[in-house]
Amino acid sequence: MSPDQLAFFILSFMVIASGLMFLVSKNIIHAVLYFLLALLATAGIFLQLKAPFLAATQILVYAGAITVLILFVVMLTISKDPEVKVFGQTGIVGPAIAAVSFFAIMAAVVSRSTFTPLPAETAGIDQVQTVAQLGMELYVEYLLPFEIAAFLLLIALVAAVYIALGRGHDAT
Amino acid sequence: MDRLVLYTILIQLLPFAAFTVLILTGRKLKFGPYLSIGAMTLALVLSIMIMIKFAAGELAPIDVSYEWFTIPGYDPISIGFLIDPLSILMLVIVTAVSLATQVYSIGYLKGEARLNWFYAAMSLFTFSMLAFVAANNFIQMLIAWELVGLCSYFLIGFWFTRDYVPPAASKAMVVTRIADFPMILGVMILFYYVGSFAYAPSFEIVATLPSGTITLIAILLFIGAIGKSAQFPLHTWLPDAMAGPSPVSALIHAATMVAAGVYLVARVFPIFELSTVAMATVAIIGAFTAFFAATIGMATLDIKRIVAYSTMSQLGYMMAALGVGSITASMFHLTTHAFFKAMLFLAAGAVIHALHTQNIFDMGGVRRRMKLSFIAFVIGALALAGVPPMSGFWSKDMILAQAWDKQEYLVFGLGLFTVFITAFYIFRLLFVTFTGKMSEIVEKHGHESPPVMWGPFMVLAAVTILIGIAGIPIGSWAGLGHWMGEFLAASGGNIVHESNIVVIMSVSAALIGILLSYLIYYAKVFDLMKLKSLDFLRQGAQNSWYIDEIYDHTFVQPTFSLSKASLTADQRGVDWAVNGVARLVMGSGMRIRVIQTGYMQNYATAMFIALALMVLVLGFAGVSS
Amino acid sequence: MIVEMSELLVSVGWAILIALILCIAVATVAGVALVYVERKVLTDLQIRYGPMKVGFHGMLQTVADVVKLIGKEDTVPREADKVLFWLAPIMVFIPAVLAFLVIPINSDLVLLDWDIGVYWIFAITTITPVGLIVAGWSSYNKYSILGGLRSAAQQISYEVPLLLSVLGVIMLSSSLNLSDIVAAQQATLIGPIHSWFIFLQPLGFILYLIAGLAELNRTPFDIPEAESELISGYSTEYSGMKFGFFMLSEYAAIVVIALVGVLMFLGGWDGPFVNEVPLLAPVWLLLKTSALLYLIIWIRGTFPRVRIDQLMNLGWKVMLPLVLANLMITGLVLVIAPKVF
Amino acid sequence: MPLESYLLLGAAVFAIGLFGALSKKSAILILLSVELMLNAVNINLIAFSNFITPLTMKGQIFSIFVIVVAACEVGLGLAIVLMLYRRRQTLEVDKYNLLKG
Repeated sequence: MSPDQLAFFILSFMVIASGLMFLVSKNIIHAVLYFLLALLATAGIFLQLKAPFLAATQILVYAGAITVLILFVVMLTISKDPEVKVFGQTGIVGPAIAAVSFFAIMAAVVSRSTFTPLPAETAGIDQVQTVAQLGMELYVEYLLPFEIAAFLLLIALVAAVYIALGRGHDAT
Repeated sequence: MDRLVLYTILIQLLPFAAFTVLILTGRKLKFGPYLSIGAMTLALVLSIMIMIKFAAGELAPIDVSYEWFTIPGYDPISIGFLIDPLSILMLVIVTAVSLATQVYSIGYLKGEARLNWFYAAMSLFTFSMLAFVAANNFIQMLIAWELVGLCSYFLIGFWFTRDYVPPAASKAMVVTRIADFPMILGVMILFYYVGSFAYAPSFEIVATLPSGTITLIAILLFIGAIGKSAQFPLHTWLPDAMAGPSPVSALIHAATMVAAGVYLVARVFPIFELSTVAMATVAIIGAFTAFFAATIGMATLDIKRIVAYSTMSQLGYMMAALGVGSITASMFHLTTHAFFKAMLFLAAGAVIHALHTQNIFDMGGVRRRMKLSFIAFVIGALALAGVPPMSGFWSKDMILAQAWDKQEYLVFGLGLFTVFITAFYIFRLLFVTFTGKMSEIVEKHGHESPPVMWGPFMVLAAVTILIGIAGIPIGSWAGLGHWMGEFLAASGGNIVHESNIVVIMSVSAALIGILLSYLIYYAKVFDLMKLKSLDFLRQGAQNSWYIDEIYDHTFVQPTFSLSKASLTADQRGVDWAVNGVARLVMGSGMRIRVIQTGYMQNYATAMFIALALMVLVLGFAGVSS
Repeated sequence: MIVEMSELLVSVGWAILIALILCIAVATVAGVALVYVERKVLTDLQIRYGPMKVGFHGMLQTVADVVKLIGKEDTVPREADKVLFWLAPIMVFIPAVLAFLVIPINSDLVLLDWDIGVYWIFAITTITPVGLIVAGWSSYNKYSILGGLRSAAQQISYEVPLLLSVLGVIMLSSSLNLSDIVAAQQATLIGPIHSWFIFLQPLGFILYLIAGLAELNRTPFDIPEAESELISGYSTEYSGMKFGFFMLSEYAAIVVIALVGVLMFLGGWDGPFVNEVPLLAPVWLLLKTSALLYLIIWIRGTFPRVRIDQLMNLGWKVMLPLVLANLMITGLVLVIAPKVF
Repeated sequence: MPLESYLLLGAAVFAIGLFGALSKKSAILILLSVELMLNAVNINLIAFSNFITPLTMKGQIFSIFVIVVAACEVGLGLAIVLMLYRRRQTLEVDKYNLLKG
């Protein structure tokens, strides 16, 4: 067993375990923190996949921004009676069937597929990619999508502010 | 483009332009009728110009085609014009009669709200008729043919608020449609063998076909002509079509549209010529219709219907003339008849317009109040009866001479007898209506119509007297030429050999008929009503020999019974099944409705499970294949 | 298999453990030292002595304080979410510790020579607000919740200008690695003046300092902890070593901000004779950092606290436009400069 | 580790997220479940990036865009959640069944 494998097992165990805990925990704050833990472990997976920039981004965006934002909203909307049922009226059987069958199908597909690197890129297998390379790729090859994504963010920002302000209708 | 073609297109487009403007402007256009009349005048002038040039020999017949679309393996379908003496003659007749009736209508339909629509339909009809006449292929001809029928429907139904009008209009449409179907079938068979719709190649290739096929095609085409020209046994719509305004009757149901059948047979005469059976059929049907309609005319009471039956009768003559092989005689009679019959209708219309009744026995002594109408009617009656020197005499005489010459004695005999009957019934009409004591209605309402009405029919009266010259058989009889025969020579017209015996026989038959009518209805020497033994004949004739009733019993009633049975089956069976299905769907819907819980999560769950199932199924399918 | 695995765990675990212990040690030492320094500087500014009893001039005072904190009773509110109450200090402490992973001491000595260097520091420190919110929430105390939310809001707001203010430096050095950034400042600009990025990015440095202060919840931006309003904010209910962890991580974070400021703007270990005597490098770094820390403490001693609305307005309406302008100008110059020179 | 194990991990995380999105009661947690699913996508993308296109790192580029979209989604989603809470004083999706047939 190599360190690589060990790290993968520990991290994926963390991801899945905290994911499951996220599903079952009764306390919404706990659920959010399990979610955060799952994402941080995922960041570890990214590190293992030689994507440190994305690992850092994962932490920055999910931990630094999204989780804090969600905690804010949870604090703002926390319900007066703490008796919160975890699962809705849909129950868990249907969703369980859906989720398990999805996983089974994916597992079947993955086990039947073979993956090989693109012929032109086999040379890069053992090479460590740098942030600079990623930056060049992003700002040269994918400049237009990048600009569009930036514009999308701007629109989302404005829209979120507008909706949250609740102007024009029953703002309480 | 040839100037002749240009003129022909112009003649057709003028009424069409009038129609377009009128239909687009609706009721707002104040001078709508004058627009239509103006267009028609121009068309008439152009037509006469062409005719004169043709007669003078400055122009030659022309047959042009402009490609429309192509069907692989066949000749291109084209828009084309066949301009020869036959079509030019028809162009003149159509435009002239149309102009006369349109002018007349200004007075006749004064104050009608939908006057512009009337003129639009008249213009469209004229355009369709001209297009029909000028066509050089069957497709164009069929389109125009149906358009003509459609306009007839519009115009008969002009007063559609009167309850007897819509059935009459529908009847005209339906009966002619029945005839059209075999005709289209004929055209299709012809196309199957020929591979082209154009007239000229068709005539060439038909000659090579077996005689049975030719006969079939000819008979099928002739059935169409029977319907349009109101020949026995598909004549029943024409008397009912008198429900339309009188100018419509004059233009469509006397002069032009009903002549379309005759024109069609004349146009495709090369096909008929190849089949003796077809020719005999045409001759017999024509002669019989002439006789048959005339017998009904003797007993009918309605002034317009009498004239309508006379129209049928005269159309029978034209058909018979074709059947015995003379385009000249047929077309000559068509020409003269168009003018004198249009005039008769217009004059009768003037009487009706004044008196608001159509029963001749309600009238009497109209002569004293409506002198001009009387004069016109006398001229028309003489022409119809075939008394020299009216045009009707010359043309009818030409037909009889042709039959005599071809030794078709059955046709000749029926024709000669019909001359007698015709003279009798038209003078019966004349005497009963215009002479004798004035009835109350005439006292009260009788007045001469305005100039805009009597002008047209007086002009037509003049033409009626003069037009006979065109066919005077001067060559053999008085030392001059057969103008009509020579003019139509380019279209297959022949020169009919006259014989003095025929003239003497026909004139005497006509005079005997007039004399008899005079004795009974003017001098009142004896009362026909007292002859009880003739009652069944009178009853039969007055009821059009029960043809409508026969049709009613053989076709209409069984159809109704079948329809009722179908209705029952539909309501009890099909509706039950359909409603049952609907109820089943609704019931199951009410039960299934509950799965629409309104929770997005439920829907999403169902979606994903379904997706998984689909993938599974597809996966197995993919593995097995 | 299990033996193999355990062996591996031991070997890998040791490496991680050593790194972590080193970080924790550095953070703890730095934190403890800074607390003492701050007290001394503040007392100096206020013209008094401050701690003098324990050790020379009270040098061991904070050590003694730590020992005291460890020994104190660890109270937990009855209604508190006990697990989270326990977890929150760690959640705040770990990011501060992990930030030290990528900070170089000289051109070769760094725990993790990583090409995302400075980005890692900013990424990992964003976990801190989560810890603060959790601390506030788990205390079951309305002041704590408000304090936690306020500090989180403040940190999130100022993270944007903070990150953007260092982007100018990153553009100039075209690297995220702190060693590379320091190396980029070695070039001579004019005569003896090295191209420290404080000369090239003066606005960037000022904005970095202001945003950093706000990020650290330091005076004049210490609203979340404002004793007079919120009774120390999120840490009200904390006592003993849990409180110690909050204090420790706070001061460790100050050290991190100062270190990064030095490395990015003030030439890092660059200084006279550093090339001749390599051992001087950490010394220069320490000196510069100390100077910056002194500045931060000095500010605390002299500036009054701002209001929360002033804070937010400053962040979004003044800082953000300024950093964006700075960034645009830097970009423009970078595009144009190669053509000019 | 082979690529397949990362793909399986991605599938597992996606399944967890899917289960959460389909079954959870709180609107916020449903939103988080969707984020988990996006995260699973990112795992796959980066794994592919590492194994299939190690030089051009296309998967990483794509996952950057996924993160952008996820951030947008959370921002808007939370704004909507706030608005819903203001209107109905609850975030339990069981109370939002206006689509009921």
